[in-house]
Amino acid sequence: MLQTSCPVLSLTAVAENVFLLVLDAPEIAPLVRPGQFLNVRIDETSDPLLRRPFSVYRTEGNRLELLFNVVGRGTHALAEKRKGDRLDVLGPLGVPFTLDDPGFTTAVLVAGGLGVAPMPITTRELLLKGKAVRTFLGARNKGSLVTTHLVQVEIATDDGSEGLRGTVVDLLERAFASGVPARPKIFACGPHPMLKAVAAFAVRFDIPCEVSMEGPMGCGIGICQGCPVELTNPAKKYALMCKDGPTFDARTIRW
Amino acid sequence: MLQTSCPVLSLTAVAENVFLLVLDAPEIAPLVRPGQFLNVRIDETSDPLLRRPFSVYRTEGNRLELLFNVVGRGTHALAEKRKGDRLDVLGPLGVPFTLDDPGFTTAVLVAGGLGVAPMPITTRELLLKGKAVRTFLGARNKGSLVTTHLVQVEIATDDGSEGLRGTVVDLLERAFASGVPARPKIFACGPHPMLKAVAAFAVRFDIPCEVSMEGPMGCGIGICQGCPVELTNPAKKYALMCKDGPTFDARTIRW
Amino acid sequence: MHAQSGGNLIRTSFRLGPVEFKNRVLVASGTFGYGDECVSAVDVNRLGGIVTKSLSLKPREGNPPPRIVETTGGMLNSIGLANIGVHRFVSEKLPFLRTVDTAVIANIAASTIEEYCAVLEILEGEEGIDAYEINVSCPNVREGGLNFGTSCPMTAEITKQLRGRTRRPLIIKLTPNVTHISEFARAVEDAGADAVSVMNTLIGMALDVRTRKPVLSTVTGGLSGPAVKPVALAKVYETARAVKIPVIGIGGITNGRDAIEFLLAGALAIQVGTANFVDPAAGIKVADEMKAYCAEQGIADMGSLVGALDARTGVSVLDSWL
Amino acid sequence: MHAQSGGNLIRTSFRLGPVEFKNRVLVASGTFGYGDECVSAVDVNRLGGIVTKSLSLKPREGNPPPRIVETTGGMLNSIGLANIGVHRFVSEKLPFLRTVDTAVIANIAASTIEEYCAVLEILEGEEGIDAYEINVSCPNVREGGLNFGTSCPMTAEITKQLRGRTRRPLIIKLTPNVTHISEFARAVEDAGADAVSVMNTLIGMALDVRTRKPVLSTVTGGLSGPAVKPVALAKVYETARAVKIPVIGIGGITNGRDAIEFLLAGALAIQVGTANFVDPAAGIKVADEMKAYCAEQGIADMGSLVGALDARTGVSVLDSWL
Ligand SMILES: Cc1cc2nc3c(=O)[nH]c(=O)nc-3n(C[C@H](O)[C@H](O)[C@H](O)COP(=O)(O)OP(=O)(O)OC[C@H]3O[C@@H](n4cnc5c(N)ncnc54)[C@H](O)[C@@H]3O)c2cc1C
Ligand SMILES: Cc1cc2nc3c(=O)[nH]c(=O)nc-3n(C[C@H](O)[C@H](O)[C@H](O)COP(=O)(O)OP(=O)(O)OC[C@H]3O[C@@H](n4cnc5c(N)ncnc54)[C@H](O)[C@@H]3O)c2cc1C
Ligand SMILES: Cc1cc2nc3c(=O)[nH]c(=O)nc-3n(C[C@H](O)[C@H](O)[C@H](O)COP(=O)(O)O)c2cc1C
Ligand SMILES: Cc1cc2nc3c(=O)[nH]c(=O)nc-3n(C[C@H](O)[C@H](O)[C@H](O)COP(=O)(O)O)c2cc1C
Ligand code: FES
Ligand code: FES
Repeated sequence: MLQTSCPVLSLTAVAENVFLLVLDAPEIAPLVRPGQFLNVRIDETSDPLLRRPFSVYRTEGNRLELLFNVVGRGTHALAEKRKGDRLDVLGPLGVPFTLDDPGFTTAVLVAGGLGVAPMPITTRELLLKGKAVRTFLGARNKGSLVTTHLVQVEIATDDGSEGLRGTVVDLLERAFASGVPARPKIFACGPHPMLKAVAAFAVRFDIPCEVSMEGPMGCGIGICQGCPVELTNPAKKYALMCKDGPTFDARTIRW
Repeated sequence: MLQTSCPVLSLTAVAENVFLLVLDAPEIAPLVRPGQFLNVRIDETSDPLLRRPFSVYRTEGNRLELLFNVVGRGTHALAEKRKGDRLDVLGPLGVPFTLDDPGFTTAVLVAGGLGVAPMPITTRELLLKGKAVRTFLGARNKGSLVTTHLVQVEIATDDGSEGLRGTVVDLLERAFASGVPARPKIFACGPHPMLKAVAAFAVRFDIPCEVSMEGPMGCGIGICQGCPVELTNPAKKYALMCKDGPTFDARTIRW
Repeated sequence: MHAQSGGNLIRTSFRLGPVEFKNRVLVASGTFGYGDECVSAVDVNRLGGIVTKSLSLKPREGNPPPRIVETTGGMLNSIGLANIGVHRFVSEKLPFLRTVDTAVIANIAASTIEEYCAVLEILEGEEGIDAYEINVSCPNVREGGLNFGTSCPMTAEITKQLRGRTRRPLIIKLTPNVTHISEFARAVEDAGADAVSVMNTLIGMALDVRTRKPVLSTVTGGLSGPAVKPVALAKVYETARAVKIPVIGIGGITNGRDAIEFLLAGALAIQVGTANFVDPAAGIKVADEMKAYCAEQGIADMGSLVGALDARTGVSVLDSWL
Repeated sequence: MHAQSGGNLIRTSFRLGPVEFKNRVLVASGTFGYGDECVSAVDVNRLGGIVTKSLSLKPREGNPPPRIVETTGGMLNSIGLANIGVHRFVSEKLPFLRTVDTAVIANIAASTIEEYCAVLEILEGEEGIDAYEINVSCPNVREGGLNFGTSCPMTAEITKQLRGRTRRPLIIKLTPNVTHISEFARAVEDAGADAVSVMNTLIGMALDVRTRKPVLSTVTGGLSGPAVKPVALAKVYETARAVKIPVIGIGGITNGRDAIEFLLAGALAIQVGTANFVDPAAGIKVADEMKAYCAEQGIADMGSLVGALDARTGVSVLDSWL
């Protein structure tokens, strides 16, 4: 984990309310593994006080890319940044997705909303490892979709403005109904109810599944105990989302 | 008193650490009288929480100009504003300088540091009223001087890099030693110790003197009682800087 | 009073004894003067009520400057109850307040119980006052300056004495600087109060490291503003569960969401304080945003939100291991 | 320890009984784990000391999520004292802590007096612990969950029992949620404490207006961060004037200026808490900025600042009319 001040290289709107932030981060970028996140200090004031966590979207050399949604005051202020502004970044943080696992040949990426954020960096790594990749995206509507740097993309939207009208789990059901990929493993990221549904789906099909979880964080580095995730393990009730996650084997989570 | 949201027309550095902020304020600008101030909300966050008061530097049609020094987090954030950003402004506030007073023919403007801020709008009004104007400016050094829109300017700097080496009161002493202007009245603005010295000077020469005071404000509009100025009046111990001032007859103040 | 919002009629009004308030947003004592200062910028008739600056028997000059200092997300004040005194209030301010179409609550401060009574009795003789709010966060000169409000018996005694002298609604404004605010609320309920206001300011302090002096002339002062909101909410919640009389919530409210939080925690109505300094129209905006929230949530009577907190866990305030 | 700063040698160290602290900045309990988590990002040897997460006799899982929520200028937490328990602390964390060149203070939490004693006795058998800090903001299971720290006799009794069991410096960490914190400080001073830490978190609450539920699973939680700094300073000031034992100042400290304010108000040393979450190196930055302040002001011994507040007015905390 490093702490560095990173200049903004660019900030662009890529979809409805979705921004791509590119930072120059020569120390951090090369270290990032797919599924890891950054904890970003929005500005020097005390409002907002705490850092905000964001998955890494992509890296390229020294470039560190984040994709974010404007939901509250932190992301609102982040969307006001301009080229040359500097951001204090902690990272890379957390446990990456387990992509090395020889037990699978097809990675099934499942993302709901901004859960798409960690998928491009994950896709690149999977392809480098010679895995097949299929991508299932769910979004509110066509305007909020971000499909770049992904492969084999299938889409579901709540309003049917693009792809299937329904949830990404409906999409998954349909796809698997017409044929389960060879030795699959699911990597999912999105809102909690979606992850829960994907986890249940994976159990039903007996497919290994890793999820990347979201929730409030205090520190992002394991010192505040503020981010418990409830486990099924009777001996250990909680894991820390920031340190033991954000990626977890879906079966270890009490949904 | 009005409350309006004013777009920034421009923000320019005009001296060391000194910025000129021009707002588009069609409702407020035409109402401003020399010596009045505005109470500006820096941004929508709670840090800083309170508004910041600034004298009006100049108006021109709908243009409202402020001159400010970066001293803390509020003015720091203000200096980051860009064209098109909007500021929530309360104004015009406070009691203006009494320029109508038939008892004087020469206005002696005395400003220390950013005390120069209300002088251009005051100068214009005085000239329109057919008064003679002499201006005495004190500053730390040449780099921090702002002399535009003023007339008959004499200068003192702490380090002697421009004009007299010394304080603006030294300058005043010298000027008056070589001849007191005809029927003068002093209008002074600057740090408290300087105003105190100017007030003493005015008493010594028996010249009418109005001062524009500075200090912490809560509301700027007379509802918090947070800005007392101690008076010599035995019947009324305090006046409110924001409502009864910021301009006061120097003899009414307990220095 | 019914307000049209998003196509729905939303009931915003409430009653306290005989008094009907048109909405649940009052402006807090000491943060809106006597109601006449903001007239040009704010339509006071759109407020639920105006609580006056604390009135004392004699005019009070207040404390020497500096009286205020900004802190992170809040401010400290030591105004020293600067006010024009009850007599000038009656002659100079009340005539205007009688003309406004909103409830007027006279806030009373004093340094002896007799003085509290004297101020109230003067106001009793006047029309145009809908209720009293009693500021007990005042030093008791008889007890070496010890704050009335931190002594439960004293607070109850003030209430009892004033109760015997008025039939107008009597609201006791409690200080948060005590271990169990609910004990004080119960004591004033027993002594006949019609409601409690929760809360006054927290004791705080700021120093100037350059001069090594306290920033405020009185060394400590009262902390208010968004920074204190979580404390105020917890105090309202504690109080509302302890008494049957209504609680008026105060502390750091700046928007409609904040206000709804207080209602859910058990407040019948709320007061907007420091936010008025940031925006003189804050009270009206809060009222509008509360209505918008109700419209959005399909709530027809805002009163249904009072105490409607869904405390899913059984854990109580005191069980929680902080 | 002398630090070179701006060409001057500045004495930053201080002693508490037998223990020498290299500077006046400690990291607060619960905000720096067990000292090993931040190692890669922070040189802990540059801190004056590390206060561990509160240790209980048995491991504690902590409260259900959500455990934290941001508030204006601060945060609420209800971690529930999640910790690995004193035994695993001794076997897994203490070996590392023995290798660091900074003071180690073990913070103890418990739900009975016996448990406080048991944890302390286990730690007494171990090298590498320089002092104890006792977290009395814990529910007392024997008294229906009433907080130990809000009962003066209980707080004194804990102190007395622990004092009889150790010669290491014993620091009692007081809760601010009481009317007069100085009474508690005097009581623990009389019971043999070597110092008091002021303060733990303020009780606060936040609600989600969409779900109408408390944000925290425990309904209320502890407020910390810059928002509480003015309250903490006032509590430190009140305490330092009431007792002779040293006061360690805690609450909202984020920079050197804040820390100096606490020293001037009477704190011998300070702890940095929530600021560590914003910047894991906050403690070190605070220490550096304190030195820079001393260099600028020509102060050779930082200790000369302790209590060096120039309270120009004679007005005391209680005289001030808020
Ligand atoms: C490991 C991790 C990775 C993340 N990656 C991304 C990402 O790549 N892109 C992205 O846009 N967002 C991501 N998030 C979510 C992001 O951190 C939140 O959207 C952000 O913190 C909201 O900040 P705010 O100040 O704008 O909102 P706030 O004003 O703090 O809150 C606004 C709303 O968002 C909710 N919220 C706040 N924090 C979170 C959170 N951490 N998770 C979920 N909801 C929250 C609040 O409950 C509230 O309803 C991630 C979160 C985690 C924990
Ligand atoms: C009626 C009036 C008119 C003013 N006109 C101008 C003007 O035209 N141009 C200009 O640059 N400034 C003017 N000021 C001062 C200006 O308001 C302050 O510089 C500003 O509020 C500081 O905000 P900040 O957040 O940057 O500083 P803060 O972080 O709040 O404080 C930084 C430092 O400035 C001091 N300070 C804070 N507020 C004031 C204040 N109101 N007066 C004096 N010192 C203060 C603090 O004590 C501290 O030492 C005026 C003040 C008043 C009362
Ligand atoms: C400048 C100022 C003056 C105040 N004066 C009084 C007063 O005279 N009487 C009183 O009962 N409360 C007074 N208060 C307390 C407020 O009414 C309110 O209880 C407190 O500020 C908390 O609310 P807030 O956070 O919304 O400001 C004052 C508060 C401020 C900030
Ligand atoms: C997330 C969190 C966990 C905490 N855990 C403990 C604890 O275990 N024991 C304790 O004595 N204090 C604990 N505290 C209180 C802090 O040590 C400190 O007293 C308080 O946060 C005020 O300081 P601050 O404003 O600098 O954070 C905790 C605080 C926070 C924010
Ligand atoms: S966010 Fe602090 S421990 Fe996970
Ligand atoms: S600043 Fe509020 S009364 Fe003057």
